Amino acid sequence: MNNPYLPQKAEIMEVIQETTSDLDIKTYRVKLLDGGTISFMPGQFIELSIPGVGEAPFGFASSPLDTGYIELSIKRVGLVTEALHSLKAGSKIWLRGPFGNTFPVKEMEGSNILIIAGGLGLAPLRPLILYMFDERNRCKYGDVQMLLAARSTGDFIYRREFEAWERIMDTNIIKTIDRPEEGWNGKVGFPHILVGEIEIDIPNTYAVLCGPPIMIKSVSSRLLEMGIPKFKILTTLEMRMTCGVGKCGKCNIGHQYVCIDGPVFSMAQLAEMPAEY
Amino acid sequence: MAHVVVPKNRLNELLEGWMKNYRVVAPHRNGKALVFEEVKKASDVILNDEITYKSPKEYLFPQVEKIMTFGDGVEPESTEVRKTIVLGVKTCDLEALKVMTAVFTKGKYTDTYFEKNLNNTVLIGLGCRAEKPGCFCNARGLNKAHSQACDMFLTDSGDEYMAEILTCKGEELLEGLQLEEAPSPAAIPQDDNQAGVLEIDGEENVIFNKTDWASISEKCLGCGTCTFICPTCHCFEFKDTVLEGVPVRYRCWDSCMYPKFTIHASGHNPRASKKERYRQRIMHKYLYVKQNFGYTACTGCGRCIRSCPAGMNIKSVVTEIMENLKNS
Amino acid sequence: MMEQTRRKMECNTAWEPKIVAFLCNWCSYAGADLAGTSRIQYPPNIRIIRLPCSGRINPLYIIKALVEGADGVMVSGCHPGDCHYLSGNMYARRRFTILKKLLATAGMEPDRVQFTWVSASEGSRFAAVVDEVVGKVRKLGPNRIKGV
Amino acid sequence: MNFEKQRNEIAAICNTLLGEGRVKVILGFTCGEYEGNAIPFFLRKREDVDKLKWDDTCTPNLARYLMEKKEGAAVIAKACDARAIVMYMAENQINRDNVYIIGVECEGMKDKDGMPAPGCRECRVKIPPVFDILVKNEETGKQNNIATDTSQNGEADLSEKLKRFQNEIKKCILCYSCRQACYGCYCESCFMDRNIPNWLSSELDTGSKMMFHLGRAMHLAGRCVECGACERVCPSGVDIRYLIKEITGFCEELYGYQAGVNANDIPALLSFKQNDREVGFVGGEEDGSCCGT
Repeated sequence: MNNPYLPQKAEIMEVIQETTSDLDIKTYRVKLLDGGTISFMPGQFIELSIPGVGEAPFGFASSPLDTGYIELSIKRVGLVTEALHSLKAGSKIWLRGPFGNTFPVKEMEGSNILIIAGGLGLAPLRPLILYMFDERNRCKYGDVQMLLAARSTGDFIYRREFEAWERIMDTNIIKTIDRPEEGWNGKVGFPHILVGEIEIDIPNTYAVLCGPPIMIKSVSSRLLEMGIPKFKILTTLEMRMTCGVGKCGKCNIGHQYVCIDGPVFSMAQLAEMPAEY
Repeated sequence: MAHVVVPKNRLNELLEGWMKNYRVVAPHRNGKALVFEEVKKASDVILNDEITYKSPKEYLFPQVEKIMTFGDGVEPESTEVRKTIVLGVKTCDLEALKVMTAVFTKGKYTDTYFEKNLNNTVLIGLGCRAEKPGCFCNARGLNKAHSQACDMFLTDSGDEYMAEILTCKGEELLEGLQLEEAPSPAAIPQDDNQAGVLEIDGEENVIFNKTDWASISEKCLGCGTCTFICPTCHCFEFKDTVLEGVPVRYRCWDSCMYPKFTIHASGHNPRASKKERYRQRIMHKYLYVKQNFGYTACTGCGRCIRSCPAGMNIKSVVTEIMENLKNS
Repeated sequence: MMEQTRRKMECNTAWEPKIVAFLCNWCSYAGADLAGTSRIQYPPNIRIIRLPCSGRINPLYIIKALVEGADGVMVSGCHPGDCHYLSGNMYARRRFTILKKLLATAGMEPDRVQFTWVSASEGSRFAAVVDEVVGKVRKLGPNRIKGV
Repeated sequence: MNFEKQRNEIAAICNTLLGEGRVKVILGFTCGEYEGNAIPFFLRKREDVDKLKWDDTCTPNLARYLMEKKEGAAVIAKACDARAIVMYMAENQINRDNVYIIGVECEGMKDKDGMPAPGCRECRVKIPPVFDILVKNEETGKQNNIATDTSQNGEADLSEKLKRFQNEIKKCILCYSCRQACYGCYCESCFMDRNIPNWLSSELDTGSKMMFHLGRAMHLAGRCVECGACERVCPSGVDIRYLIKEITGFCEELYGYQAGVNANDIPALLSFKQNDREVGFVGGEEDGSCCGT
């Protein structure tokens, strides 16, 4: 029997500083030391350990099609992330996973995609974006529109990639920040308001959103008002997932465990679950 | 399988034989309290109708268990596989272990640590005669006189125990003892007064939203005693530490009654007050486990009722919930 | 693992006490500094942790050090009346007195925990105190509060 | 006994309080469903006044619930509950004007076996030190008797003390029920629950239990009102109260502070005197009886 709690040793290949603001977010590119690969699909997460410190769950942030490495974008916020942020390229960490369900990439084929992300919420959606933008897959999806929000210009993650993403055909990126800033030529304002300005082919669109709980709540109710059906609004939830395998009893919402039944849920599913997240 | 007769005056001989090859865990008097502990002398074993204040779950799911050591690679802690006999387990605890076994071994993933402990444990059940104050296994529909969720089940019949051998592990224990076989009883021992089955029968969302959890949990002190002594509570947390320079990971019991149980690193807590935490405890026991594994995770052992410092009573809480549901 | 360590300790005839010293920044740490710059010899068994004030030394630090296996703990601050923050050491004095009583009630040898006052000018006193503390702890042998 | 008489008096007071709308809730006792023991009760309606219970099983310390109900509450307070309230006032946790205290003179409660409950065995204070109205016990009419406890273990030698401590620790299952039931453990986040810094011992079992009990005892030094809740609620029968009792007694001896008597006294460890004794300090005074070598 496989022991689901045993992690594998991995090495940090590269550390990329994402933000220039006080929100300290770094992207870690890591690979398994034994040469093995971690194959995953968009939406899944992994448990990262730092020996003697602890373990915490993180969503994948890299393309599932890049098999040589994985990337994780991590904000410095707690015990494990604090320790992680002091590590440099060449340091060893431990990984176990992947865990959880995935975005329904097959069902989403043929539809337009609306991505709405707030701050670090873009990280768990990046695998989906990169998956769709892969040349083998791009033709399977319709227009890709993105509404990317951050508190300020310095808070955007993956800024370096936006230009390349915009060049991909039928792709449109709208960037917004909370307050006006000098030299900013994008939008200013919150996503639940701006989403109304986007031209959406309602019957033919999947909306995928991730961000702070308040953003998920406000944007999803706006999208429902606009007429997007519940089952086509997808989000990914965060919980304190200790074990990742549905045993430890911490991440349940009703009888569903975010670690095995989630983290990706549609608004149709969430509407039937107790509101405890 | 077979039934044999174990005369009570041969019990000590049996126990001493087992102690040579097994760690024998049995009810034992420690001060005033009766607890499941490793016993070294046959005379220390107390087989009576009392219920231990803690359940024997800690021998399958220890309160603190080292699960791995970090070195060049990660080594799973090879917990010395000690063959263990847990003797004198009452029906409520056996049924509870059934629930725990389902949680840990069913589904996509298997908890290998629990499984290993389970495989190395021989469970010997013991029939229970009377409900103690606080007990409500009858109301939960259990037959306290008999259970097959073990390797061997003992029924006290005066000068002897009737032993029902249920598995090979149980059979092994009696090998070469030349015990008299007994004819299979015509009927399994029955409880005379089985009442209806106390369940929460309703839709998850309705119970969640329509119950006045704030007033139900008002008295609760949030101490977590109920979860620690409960035979079905199985939530845990990993704790990492450095022992003698070596990083190790432990698995420790955790309790849904603690505020830190669900707190995120960001400070957001989905179950921030005791109302939510108490709701989780009741709903987890009576609804969530039932939906996921088919068992209600409460066997009516009454431990939480007897030990609660604030006099919370899960039986009346469940009854109250059902009455509210009927009236609304 | 614990058992092994103990055996290691017992076999090792050259057991040396490990003592954690919590020193206030303004007097005792400066006193230790002076002892150093004046080349006054004192036993190397102490590991110094500097804190702003003896009033900032949480009794939990001391308990934790002992539970984690320190053989002794030494705490030193400014002399009463000389506290940089006026009264930090006065509160600390009551706390430490009570803590010492608590540890004794729990069965811990009182000599493992030593409190004292050393000023910035008392380099030689610092060395003498360390000498005394190390001597007392050495006499007691390894810390066995956990019974291992 | 005149429990019945006291109960009727309490009920009449509650009736008036609720009738006049002076309080929203009264913290009292009612009959538990298990073995008829008294359990906490939140009385809100006049028609429920009959459910109030007052007898020798009313052991729970109700002061603890005041931390959740800081306004518009009345509390039926035995001496120990009232002493806890005094400490809440001394520590600026509650405002005296927002709580109505129905003091009840108490002769001590019984445990499940009919023996004096923990805390009651050596109780020195029968009359609540603070109250708005007092329900007397006419049969005895005793005065508060500030006699010193004789059951101290100062004579036992160190190894016996260590053994006793280790024995108690062995029984502990770290469920924290003592902490949760204690009036004095009201920290928003207990040191044991913190991640940063992590106070758990690297040796999780015995070490962490020692950390918890010694740390908690230290936090209660000079604050314990001897209600016995910690010992009473422990499912494993751990008695760690003797540690707290010892240092609380020591606080009284050294600093003349008795917890839960006068809300205007500053708790022992929150104040100091220039000439405080330095018992057991290097170069300080040696105290042969308790701290010396």
